[in-house]
Amino acid sequence: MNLQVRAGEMVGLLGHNGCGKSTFMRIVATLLKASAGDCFVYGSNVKTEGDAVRHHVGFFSHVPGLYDDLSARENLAFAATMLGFPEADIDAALERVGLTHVTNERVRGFSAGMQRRLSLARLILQRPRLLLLDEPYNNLDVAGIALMNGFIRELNAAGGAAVVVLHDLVPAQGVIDRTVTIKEGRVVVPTADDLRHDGASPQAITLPAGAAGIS
Amino acid sequence: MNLQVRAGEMVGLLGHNGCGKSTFMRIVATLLKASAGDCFVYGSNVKTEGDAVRHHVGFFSHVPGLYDDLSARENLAFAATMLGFPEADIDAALERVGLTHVTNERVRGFSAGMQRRLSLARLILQRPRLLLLDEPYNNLDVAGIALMNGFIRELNAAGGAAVVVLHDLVPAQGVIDRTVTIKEGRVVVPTADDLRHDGASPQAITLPAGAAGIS
Amino acid sequence: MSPAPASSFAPPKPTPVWLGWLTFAFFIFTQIYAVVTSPADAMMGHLQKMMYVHVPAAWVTFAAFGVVLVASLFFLWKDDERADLLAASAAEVGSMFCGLTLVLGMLWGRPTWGVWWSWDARLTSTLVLFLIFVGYLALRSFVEDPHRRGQWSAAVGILGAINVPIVWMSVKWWRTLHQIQSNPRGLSPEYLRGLLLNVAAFTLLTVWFIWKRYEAARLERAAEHASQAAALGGYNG
Amino acid sequence: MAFRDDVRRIRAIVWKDLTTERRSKAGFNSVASLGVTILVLFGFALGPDAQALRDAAAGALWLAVLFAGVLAFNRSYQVELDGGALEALLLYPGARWAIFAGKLIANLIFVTAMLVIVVAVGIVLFQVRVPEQWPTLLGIMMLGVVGIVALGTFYAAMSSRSRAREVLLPLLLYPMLIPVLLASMEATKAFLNGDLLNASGAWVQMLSLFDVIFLVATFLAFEYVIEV
Amino acid sequence: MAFRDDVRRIRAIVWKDLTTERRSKAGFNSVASLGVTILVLFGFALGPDAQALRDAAAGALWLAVLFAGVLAFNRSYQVELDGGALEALLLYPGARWAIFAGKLIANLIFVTAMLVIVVAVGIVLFQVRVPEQWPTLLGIMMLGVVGIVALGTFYAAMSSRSRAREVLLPLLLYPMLIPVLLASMEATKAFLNGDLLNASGAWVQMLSLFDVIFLVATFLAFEYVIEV
Ligand code: HEM
Ligand SMILES: Nc1ncnc2c1ncn2[C@@H]1O[C@H](COP(=O)(O)OP(=O)(O)OP(=O)(O)O)[C@@H](O)[C@H]1O
Ligand SMILES: Nc1ncnc2c1ncn2[C@@H]1O[C@H](COP(=O)(O)OP(=O)(O)OP(=O)(O)O)[C@@H](O)[C@H]1O
Ligand SMILES: [Mg+2]
Ligand SMILES: [Mg+2]
Repeated sequence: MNLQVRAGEMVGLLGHNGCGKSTFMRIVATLLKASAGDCFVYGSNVKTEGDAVRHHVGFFSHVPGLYDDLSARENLAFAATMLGFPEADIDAALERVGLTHVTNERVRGFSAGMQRRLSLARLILQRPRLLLLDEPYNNLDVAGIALMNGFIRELNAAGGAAVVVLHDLVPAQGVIDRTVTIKEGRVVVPTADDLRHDGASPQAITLPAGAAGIS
Repeated sequence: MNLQVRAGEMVGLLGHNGCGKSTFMRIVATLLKASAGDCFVYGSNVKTEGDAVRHHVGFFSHVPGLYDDLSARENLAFAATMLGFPEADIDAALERVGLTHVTNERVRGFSAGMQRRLSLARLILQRPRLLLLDEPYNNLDVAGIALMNGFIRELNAAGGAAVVVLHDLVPAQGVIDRTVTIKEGRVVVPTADDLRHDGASPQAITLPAGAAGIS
Repeated sequence: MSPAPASSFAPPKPTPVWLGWLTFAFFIFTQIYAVVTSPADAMMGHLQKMMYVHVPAAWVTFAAFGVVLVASLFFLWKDDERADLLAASAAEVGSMFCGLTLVLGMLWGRPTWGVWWSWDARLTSTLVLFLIFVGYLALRSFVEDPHRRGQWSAAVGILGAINVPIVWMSVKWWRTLHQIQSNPRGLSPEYLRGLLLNVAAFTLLTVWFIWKRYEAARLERAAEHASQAAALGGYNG
Repeated sequence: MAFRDDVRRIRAIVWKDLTTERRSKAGFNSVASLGVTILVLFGFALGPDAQALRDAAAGALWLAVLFAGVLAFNRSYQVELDGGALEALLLYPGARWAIFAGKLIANLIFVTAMLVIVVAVGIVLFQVRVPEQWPTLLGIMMLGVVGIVALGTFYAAMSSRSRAREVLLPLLLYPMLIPVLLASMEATKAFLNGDLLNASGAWVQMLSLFDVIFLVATFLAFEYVIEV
Repeated sequence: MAFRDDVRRIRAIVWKDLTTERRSKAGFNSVASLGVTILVLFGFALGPDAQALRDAAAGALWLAVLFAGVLAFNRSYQVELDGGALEALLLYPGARWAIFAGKLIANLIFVTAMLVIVVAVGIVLFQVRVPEQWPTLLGIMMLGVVGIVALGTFYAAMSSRSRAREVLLPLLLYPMLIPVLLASMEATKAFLNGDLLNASGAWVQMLSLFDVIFLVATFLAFEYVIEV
């Protein structure tokens, strides 16, 4: 499975249920080890240089990854400390995702969409260079989708790359540069331009440093 | 909050994140007790006649409601016994949702979309007269969405009613008769025809038997 | 369909079964030989003959858990799945022999000490060792992901193997009812010959069991790999 | 008619619970091993004195069964909570007490099997002399098991849906079970000391009484704790 | 520099763990109450004989701390698993041992607080004479707590992420902890009997040895068990 993403490029990842999209994202995020093949993020191998990769990657998964018993603000403050970023931006991030009215409320009572928004706020704090979004529009209302798209465009403008898992292209219109489809464990290329196919060893590909390369 | 759904009618329920859509659905499904207001399903009060209501209602929630250690087939067999339906239809249901290749595999390894499909198969077995779908298109690929819509249309033709929580109307095109929006705890009516507003007591409404009434 | 991920997981060629029968025959022979040649003990009488099963069983237990230790360390170091499977096989066989040691020891203890069990250091530490590896096997069965399973059980296996020297030394560190290690030279030759032969037979048996389990485990893993690949391959598998 | 349906449902739940338990490899094996491990811990805590061990044997046996059993009770609802299966279970039409009956029976089978193993090991480890009428003893022990399982299954239904269920269940259950435990321990102890049903008779009566109370109360109250 | 970052991360994790523990209504309170309840159960199991109680006091205290502590260890990762927080935690850059250190410290604080309560109650319930040098006794007990918490926090990292974590954690932990428990019990017992560090000396040495082994081994191995 070969896929190369350039800096500043937003790639949509399609594929039918159970084809391995989430698994793929988790491998790139260093949360799973691929049994074969290599994957490089800005020149670092996800298998062996996990820590370097984690400096670049922001992952928005199926699950919110929040602490139910901390408030929205405390959750972000914890994330900021762990990421090594100043806590100053927290209120701005909360405002941006429209959660100021529940800043000090515990996440336990949040609805599915509110939790997704808070996860988004964490990504906003982090401003990763490679964004991995797994069905990011689930549970988000129209305003939420607009927020998400705004954030993606912003990162894009700053030269970040993104891979977005999607089933429905409509909400992502205007932010996705191109789409690829996973089929039977391979990338099927709708637009063949950007991809180097490596017939001999389809599981391994090395990419130039400076780009987010995923093979 | 007033909402009345007629037999054979499919209503889409919209509303921003956290406005109470899931809560509303769980109340109708007898999984939560409303603190105020009444709700009738085919003439039975959800608060006091839970068992009667449960005979009519099929609920497709955010979570799949499956046993990870049973196979797809065993899950459906259990559901069939509990529902009091013959087990004969199981294979047909599995085939319909495209899971024949994993009939005897444990649900534990299923992807998000495959689990949603299996939940759908359970609804297909049940053929409820009132269908409650909470963001049913989440995790489903294009084929899965088509399956879901086909099932809704079929129930519709058989005179069943449905309430569908949605954020995105596109996948539901052609199956939803009308939409209502929840805003600040009230139903905002896009097309006022079908709704009886009861200004004096906005939380209580009694509906004619024979229809799926939800107030 | 993606190609089979790790070619190292072509299932191994099965070892011929007659090797197993040979091992087993040797074991029967050494048992009979030892029982026939050794005279009745002055104190224990013919009960002494329990030694020919109890003591070798205990020793191969230690050896098997030693294999667990080495294979686990190797797995963490080289990340070679085969080492994990070897550790698992050795742990299974070791637990079996540990259980055998316990049961045989209890059967022996009843007539000689008058009790099935006593809370002395050798007996209890052996029981604890057994329980630790029961936990190890339970851990393996509760974890689905193979890589994770390998790393976790390696950690547990290494920590568990710490207890082998404790069992060994327990008779020295604490005063116990149980026999302390005897010097081979202190044992009269007619007992020693039978014992050593049986130790050899038990060792062969252990190697055979571990190897068979290992082969089976590799077949299981190859199947797991195949089904994983099929799952990632999608509907048409 | 409706009753036949309920019986079918109960059977389905028992089958489902025991199957998932069996499938979740080593589910039973590990709970039983844990029971044995706890017995060993008690042995260490009580020290090597044989008489002290024998005196405490009845108490240790019952506590080991209880501590390991609590895990089984929690597991039996955990299965329902993973992936929201409980929600689906509650949505099926039919009487809710059938759900309780199914879980109760499955847990009874489970805990009885564990009790047999724990008692067998305990007899060896604690150097207990097996009395002649051991079938009667097993019968008495079953009375204790019924009490523990009835209350355990019931409280697990509540605690499983709260956070911190691992803490909440024993916290609710242990104090409530003290009469049952005490009666079981005393009856067992009297019996092991060769009392031949004289001193243990009163305890057995007390045990039966508690069993009946607990069964009736939990069946009546289950509807309320499981709902909503 | 990097080390300073790690210290900051450790502090954040300790704060977060203790805060969620405090917030999750009655987290600490219920675990401590459970410890006391278990003590009471032991009291019943051992019967009313005062001397028997006193002899078994040290063992009962440690088992109560252990049985209640295990719940705390599992909870400390459960918090991470609800809603996939562990995934997020693992995605933060920085050394993974900092995560272990944070959880270890939080658990140490938690279990120590519980120990104090359990011991205080136990002294009353088991009619133990408090020795003059009780601060030394507390010090010895802390050694025991370190061993229990190090291994418990470590194994909980695994078991909490497997199915059947409630069963797996004690099954792995109890047998491995037996040397630590035995040493703690014996040292405590010797001390309570007014031994004044003579007989308990060897046990304290053994305890310290095990603490060091466990701490080193778990810190080294944590990277492997948390990864993936
Ligand atoms: C459950 C009860 C018992 C257990 C768990 C047990 C365990 C062990 C173990 C682990 C060893 C191997 C370690 C070593 O060689 O030092 C061993 C060796 C031995 N055991 Fe046992 N044992 C038990 C009962 C007995 C009894 C009842 C006897 C005889 C009266 C006995 C006699 C021996 C002898 C003679 C050795 C060989 C020691 C040597 O020469 O090195 N054991 N036992
Ligand atoms: N367990 C709970 N305890 C307290 N309040 C809750 C709980 N669950 C939800 N709420 C509150 O109820 C409100 C409605 O939540 P609900 O999940 O119904 O929203 P929703 O409309 O489904 O949103 P979404 O589109 O994000 O799924 C939210 O504001 C939330 O704060
Ligand atoms: N824990 C697991 N153990 C074994 N197999 C798994 C596991 N999780 C997923 N799989 C398998 O991996 C395949 C890919 O799953 P994945 O979740 O990546 O699919 P997906 O493309 O994200 O699907 P969806 O669109 O439904 O979310 C599935 O076929 C599934 O059977
Ligand atoms: Mg997915
Ligand atoms: Mg919702």
